[in-house]
Amino acid sequence: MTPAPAILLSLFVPLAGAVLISLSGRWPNVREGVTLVTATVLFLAVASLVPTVMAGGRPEATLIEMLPGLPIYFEVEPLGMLFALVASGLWIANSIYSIGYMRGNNEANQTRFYVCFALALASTMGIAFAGNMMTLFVFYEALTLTTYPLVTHKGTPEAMRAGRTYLGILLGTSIGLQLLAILWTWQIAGTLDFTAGGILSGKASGPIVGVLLLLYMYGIGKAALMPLHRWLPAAMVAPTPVSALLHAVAVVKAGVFTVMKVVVYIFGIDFLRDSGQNQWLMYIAAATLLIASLVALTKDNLKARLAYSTISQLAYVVLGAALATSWGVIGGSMQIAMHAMGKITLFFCAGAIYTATRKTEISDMAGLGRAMPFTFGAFLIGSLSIIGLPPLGGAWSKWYLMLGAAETGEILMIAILMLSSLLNVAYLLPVVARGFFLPAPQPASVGAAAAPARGGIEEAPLLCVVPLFLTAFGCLMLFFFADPLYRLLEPIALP
Amino acid sequence: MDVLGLYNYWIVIVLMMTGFYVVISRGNLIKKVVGLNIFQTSVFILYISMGKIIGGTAPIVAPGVTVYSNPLPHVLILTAIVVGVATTALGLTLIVRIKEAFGTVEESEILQQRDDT
Amino acid sequence: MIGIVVDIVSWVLILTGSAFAIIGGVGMIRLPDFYTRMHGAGITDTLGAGLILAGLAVQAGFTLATVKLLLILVFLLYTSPTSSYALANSAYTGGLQPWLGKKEDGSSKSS
Amino acid sequence: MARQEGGRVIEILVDIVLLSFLAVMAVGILRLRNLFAVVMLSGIYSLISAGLFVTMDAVDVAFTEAAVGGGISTVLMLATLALTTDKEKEPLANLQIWPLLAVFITGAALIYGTLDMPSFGDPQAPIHLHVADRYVAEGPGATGVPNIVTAVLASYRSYDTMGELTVIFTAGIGVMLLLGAGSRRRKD
Amino acid sequence: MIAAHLPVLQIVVPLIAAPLCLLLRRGALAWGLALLASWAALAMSVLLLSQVLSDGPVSYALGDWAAPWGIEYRVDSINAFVLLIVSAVGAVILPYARRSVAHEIPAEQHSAFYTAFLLCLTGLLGVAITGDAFNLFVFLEISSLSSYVLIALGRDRRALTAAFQYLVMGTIGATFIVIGIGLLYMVTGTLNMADLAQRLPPLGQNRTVVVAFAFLTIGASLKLALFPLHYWLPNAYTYAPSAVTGFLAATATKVAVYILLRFFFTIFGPEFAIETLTLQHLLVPLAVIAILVCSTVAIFQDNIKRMLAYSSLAQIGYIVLGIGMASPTGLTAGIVHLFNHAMTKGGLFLALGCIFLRVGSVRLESMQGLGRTMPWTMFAFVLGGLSLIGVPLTVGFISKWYLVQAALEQDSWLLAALVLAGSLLAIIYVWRVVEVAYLRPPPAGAAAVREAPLSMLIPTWVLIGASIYFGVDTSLTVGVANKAAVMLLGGAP
Amino acid sequence: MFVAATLAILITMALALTRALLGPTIYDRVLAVNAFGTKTVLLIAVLGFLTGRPDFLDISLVYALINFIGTIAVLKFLKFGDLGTPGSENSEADD
Amino acid sequence: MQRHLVLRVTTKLLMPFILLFALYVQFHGDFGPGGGFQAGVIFGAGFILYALVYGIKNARLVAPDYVIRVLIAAGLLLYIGVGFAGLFLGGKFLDYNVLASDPVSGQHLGILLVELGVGVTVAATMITVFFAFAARGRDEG
Amino acid sequence: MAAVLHAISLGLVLFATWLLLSGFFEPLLITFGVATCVIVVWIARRMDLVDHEGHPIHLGPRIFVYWLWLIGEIVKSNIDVAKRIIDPRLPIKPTLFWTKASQQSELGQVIYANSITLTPGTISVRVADGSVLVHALSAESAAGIAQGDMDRRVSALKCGGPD
Repeated sequence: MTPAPAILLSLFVPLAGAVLISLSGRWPNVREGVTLVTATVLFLAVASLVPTVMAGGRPEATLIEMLPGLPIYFEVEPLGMLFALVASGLWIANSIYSIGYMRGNNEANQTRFYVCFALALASTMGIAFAGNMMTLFVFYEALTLTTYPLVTHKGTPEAMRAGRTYLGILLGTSIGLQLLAILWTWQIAGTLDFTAGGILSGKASGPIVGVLLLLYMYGIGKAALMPLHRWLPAAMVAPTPVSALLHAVAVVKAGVFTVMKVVVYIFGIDFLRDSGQNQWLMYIAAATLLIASLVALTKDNLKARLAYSTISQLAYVVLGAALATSWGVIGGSMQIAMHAMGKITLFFCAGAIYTATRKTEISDMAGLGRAMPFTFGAFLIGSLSIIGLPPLGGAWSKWYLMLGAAETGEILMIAILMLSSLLNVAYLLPVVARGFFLPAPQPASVGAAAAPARGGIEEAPLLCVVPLFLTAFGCLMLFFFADPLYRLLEPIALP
Repeated sequence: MDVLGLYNYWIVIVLMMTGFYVVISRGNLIKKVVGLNIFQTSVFILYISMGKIIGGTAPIVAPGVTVYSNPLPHVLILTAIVVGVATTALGLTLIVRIKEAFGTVEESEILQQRDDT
Repeated sequence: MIGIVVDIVSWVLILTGSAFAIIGGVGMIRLPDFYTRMHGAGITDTLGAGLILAGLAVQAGFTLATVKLLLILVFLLYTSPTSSYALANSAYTGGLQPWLGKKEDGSSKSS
Repeated sequence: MARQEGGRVIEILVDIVLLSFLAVMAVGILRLRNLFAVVMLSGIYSLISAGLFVTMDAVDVAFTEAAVGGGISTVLMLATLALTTDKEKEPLANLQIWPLLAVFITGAALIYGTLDMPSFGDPQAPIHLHVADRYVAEGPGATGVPNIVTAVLASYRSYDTMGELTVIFTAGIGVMLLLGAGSRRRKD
Repeated sequence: MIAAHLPVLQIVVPLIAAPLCLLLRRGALAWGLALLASWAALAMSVLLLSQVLSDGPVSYALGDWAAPWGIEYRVDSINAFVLLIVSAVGAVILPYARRSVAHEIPAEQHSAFYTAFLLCLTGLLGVAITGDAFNLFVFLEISSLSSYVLIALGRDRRALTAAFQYLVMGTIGATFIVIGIGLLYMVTGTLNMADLAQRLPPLGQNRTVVVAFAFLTIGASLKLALFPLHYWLPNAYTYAPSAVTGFLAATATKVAVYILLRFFFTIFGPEFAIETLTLQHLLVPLAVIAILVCSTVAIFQDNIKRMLAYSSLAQIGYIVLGIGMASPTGLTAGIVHLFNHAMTKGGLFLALGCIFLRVGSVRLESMQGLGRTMPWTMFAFVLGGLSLIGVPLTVGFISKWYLVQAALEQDSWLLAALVLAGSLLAIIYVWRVVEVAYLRPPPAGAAAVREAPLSMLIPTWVLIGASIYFGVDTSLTVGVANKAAVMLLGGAP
Repeated sequence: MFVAATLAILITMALALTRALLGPTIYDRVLAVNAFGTKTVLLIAVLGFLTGRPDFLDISLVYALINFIGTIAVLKFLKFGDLGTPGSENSEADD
Repeated sequence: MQRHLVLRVTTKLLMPFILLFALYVQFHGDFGPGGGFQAGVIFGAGFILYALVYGIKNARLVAPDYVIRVLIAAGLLLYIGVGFAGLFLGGKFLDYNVLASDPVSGQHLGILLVELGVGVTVAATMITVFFAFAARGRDEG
Repeated sequence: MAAVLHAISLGLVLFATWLLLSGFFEPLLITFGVATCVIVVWIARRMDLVDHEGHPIHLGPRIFVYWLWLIGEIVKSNIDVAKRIIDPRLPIKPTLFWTKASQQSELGQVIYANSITLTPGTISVRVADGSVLVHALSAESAAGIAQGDMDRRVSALKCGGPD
């Protein structure tokens, strides 16, 4: 099995795309065409790996030997496969959406935006396919750096402050804690290769495991585990496609993906469970889950509310990992995909609303549903998926997480999961309800608030609506076609 | 260890430290350079002291002389003297330029002028 | 025999020279002002140095050392008045008034 | 001229007296405010130390120190004074505590270090037995130069001397660059 | 013939070029000669390193006098490596210097400037190559004196005070070294390092030797600006001409570190330095303080050159930390960082020099919008900054990797955490610049700012490129460093 | 005999040194330095004989020479405040 | 100080002997104390004396800047040249043994040349340094 | 012509001095000596030192006679001043006065002024307009100068030379 070229191709394509985009910066149509083509090619390249992986193959590729025994090395395993698929697939949607959004809002520095986007995707591919912790770390950092210009895209003082928070927390945790953990792991285990069953298993013991786990979990700042979640709401100043990238496609997903990788391949779920150190992580995840949901309730700004929702949803993944059972891991991993699909829909909607009406506050959105039925319909679907109701994808991940919790006998966790779902309902559905059922306020005030939409409120540009329609549809599909996903993930949980 | 045998070194140390003290405690740049000179000169004496053999004479071959003091420290110190004078010359050059630029050779007064342009 | 004579001669020369040197040094301390002290220094520079060098020269006999001693002597005698003069001159032009005992001497031309 | 036995005693005496002079000079330099006087004293300091070098048989060094310390350095310092000032500002305190502390620690360390040193003038010290002995024994023969210091300086350790010359060369370049024709300081 | 005389040619070629440069009155000619000499030096250092790596240490008796009597050059893996660093930086900076110097120094001084530059290069190379303790001092002074001059040539008048401060501190340092060498000579009778190494152990804990050790350490620490003795460095680096800052920052302190290594491990030997005197208890805390304090101070600097200077102090802390840990890994980390930091900081200062050329200032506020007006320069700066932070795929990461490894080997996870904390501080100071350069629009009247000329951009990128390349392919640097570390600790030359 | 001379010279030196330290005017110091220089010349000459190596009188010569030049420099400094001025070419007067 | 009659005359008389003495020291460094460096300093001191008494302007006429500049470099080049000569004649760098037919005279020759190089550079440097200082005062004053 | 003569004689004097200093008569060192003398004469001429002032050969043997006399004077005045210094009462009475310097040439005036300084007890402080300002330690030494004996003897040297 040598589909190794596909791995390198999926790294190279976005890079080449970035170069081409920057070269074609003067002709927006060409530039965006290149973006789309790149995204598509990338998705195809990634998808070409799926059959092999499904068949149990583990394609690999080594780039260079950076340090003795520590090459930049890639190996595709199910978890990474899933992540790569999600990321590359959503990139296509996101690209289409970006075009509509960026044009619709006349954003500046669009070339830089697309270039950084492509670079971020390259980094994401690196993370997804990383064959050892070192490689993962390298691309993890690259992702932080390439997304930084996106977060500060607007260049306003507020954006810069957000950028500082973003960079400070992400680089700070990764270098200060994660790197230390990696080094320590190297020290203890003598290798960093992701190995089924975990490389620390049997080599570390006692409190060291706990300390290491702590370092990893908070070192992976992208997973936004409380109290290191501040960057995520702060980054909301960025344009919506960026938020979508952060929340759905790449960044936070990379975080929880790393968490999964660490738990599964560095510690090994059995080892972690046996050590008992997963307990506190479970509680932290649970706390994050609840607190973030509660905070989300208090937010009137739609993107802020979604941001806290993300924090909460990420905690599901961490919780899945912390349960350290096969169901938990499968549930957590699925949650990556499910949440990605759901959350991207929601963000697309938020962006569409903003593009069409310039509205950002939920309280202002009364009655908009009637003007923008597609958008709000999609929002409803996304919400339901996030909440975890059938027949939407989110239901599966919640289901497996419940199973996982039950497996360990953690009644408390089951209760928390259910409570959280209720909270999700409480903060997501009112938005939809408000849009559809509340009467629109006085036209005068609407007109004043929505300068571009002089002739009343209309749907967002087509290029914005199509993607959100697609992703909403995706949410639905994921419910019905979850089986391949399950089969893909099965090997990692049940080796 | 006899006290007389080390007396020489002790005085040299006192001298060195006096020079050293002048360098680090005085704010006047010229005095600093003078202090450096004393410091270095004293180190020279230290070297020469260790090369001395009581009863020996200067290491220039002459008939009837058998005991010569150690020539190597002399060689080293010749080099060191040259280095010293080179340093002094450069230091003084800098002082002249500092005076031209700042109008003073007092460290404290120069520090007061730390304008940021 | 010659040796003893030479020794005695050099002894005498050196001892007298030493005496003069010390006296000159004392003068430099005792005398009341700069100009008078110069006279004290003059003693050590001329006779003090001269006699000691001469004594050494006698001791050394007809060797290269003697030649050099004499050269030193000549050099000293040659330069010391010049530097003394220059010193006195600069002190004078620098405005240092000599101490002239009890009564002021009016003979100096003021410049 | 046979060496007299008293010669050794007087050698040490001269040594001690000159060292004491040096100490007096050093303290004088430390205390005097008038920089001109300081320069004069440092000139004397060099002269005395050169005298000391003669008593310690380092005639070449004495030669150099006299020419450099008494001559060039003094002249240069005077030139500097002429271009700057000859008054030192009153320091805040005559004895400053931190420098004093540093000096005492350094000095104490050195004194501690002397405790294992060979005695002054001991012909059996290791310094005389290892490398230098061969210079003395072979140097003049191998180089045809009776002055062993010159032989070592210009042949055995000729490379050091080249470095030394480079140092002087560097200083010359430096002065040329900093004070030469092209170095008019913009009056800014 | 060349091969047999490589060690001496390494020094003498730049040395002989120096007076020739002075004779060539035209600045351009002098520059050309200097360039040739520095490239020749680089070529020779490469040859020398390969020779040492394949055949073991090379010895060269100057004047054909056998070792303890004459002066000996002794090249082993550690100093061949240092030679390579110094001559590589020199060879890269000279092409850069042409424009930069033309901009900052009056034309009639150019030939003398290149003379001084070559002398500085010679001095640093000479320090690195020699096997004789006193010869080390002589060459140290050559490099020091010429660097005082070079620093004083800065346009700001404070360059003068900075140079003077450096002169005083440097001379004290050198004098301490001389005292130390003198004491060693006193108890052993030899100046040859290898000979010293043989004659010191029988003396055991001789008090004179201990004091000599202390003086050599302090002297070298002054030269390398170890934490409490660092006051001269920020000013010196801030006000010196750009090319000079780049050169000195990349080489001078590195050579001082080499001196420290040589003294500790070759002359005194690891047993004495580490086991008897437990030096690590002194060095490690100082290094950690240097890292944290100087990084913090760097954050508050508005003059970017000064900021980088403080960052250099922190990086020196890393190097010393590696040495202080005195394990093969720690020493490897220190030596690798020697190289890595030279590349990174050299590149950063060169980038800053480009900015100074075009903008006329290196203050933070004047860098607004440079991300757009000088994209290549700024990008180089960002890459260098990432290396300072220690982001993977840069050399900074490699150094920190080994450093933390070494700390963890000794179970001092606190130390490991502190090292990484230093990186966090680096993020802050690097990012201040990045933000201003990329996210603030160029000020209104800044239309005139163009990208730096290629002659400056290429050297900048060579160094920055090296700091990326060697962050990816570490076989050369880590290989040599590891070899050197083992050699130093093993005591075998 | 040389011992006596040495002692005498040392005593004279000490006296000159006292004067140099006491001042009170700078001219006194210069005088003392000058005298001290002469004494050093003598001391070195005598020391040569004392140690039985009288062939190093060159040093004394150098001393005398340097002492002279130093004194001239000092005086020039005192008189003009700088060392480079030749003074007016025409005037024969000393001021 | 041109007008300083006594000084001027004394200097005039003394100067040739100072220079002679300097060169004497230069060439007798092998036999007694002294050598290139000391000779250079004395030679330089002679020029300094001349400059002190006759003014820097006249001194510069005697020793023009460009000559001094060449001499500074020449001395060092001579030294290094001797080193290279040893190298080219088949020995090590600065190996004097190969300079002449027998080692001892080779050594002697080498030492002489090297000391000459030292003397030239040192003298020229001393002169430069002093001139730089003294001239500075006049121009700025 | 006179200049060349001066140069040659200076060269000879220098060479003699060289031989005295050197004490080596090997061909090598003699060669060096010759070279040295040539160089020095060349520099001296560049410095414009070689004239009747700088190289007063014309004084001839007269100068030695004067020296002998001067040495006698020096000894006498030395003893006088020494006595005064060690006398506990310190019997000094400093005076400052102008005395005439009747020499025609500058060289003569310099010799006169230096002679005054060389004899302890009197110091010349200034030379101007054919007069010398003298500082004397005591009335006796002042009188000795005022007498004019030394002035006459120096004048007799005829320092002006054939120019």
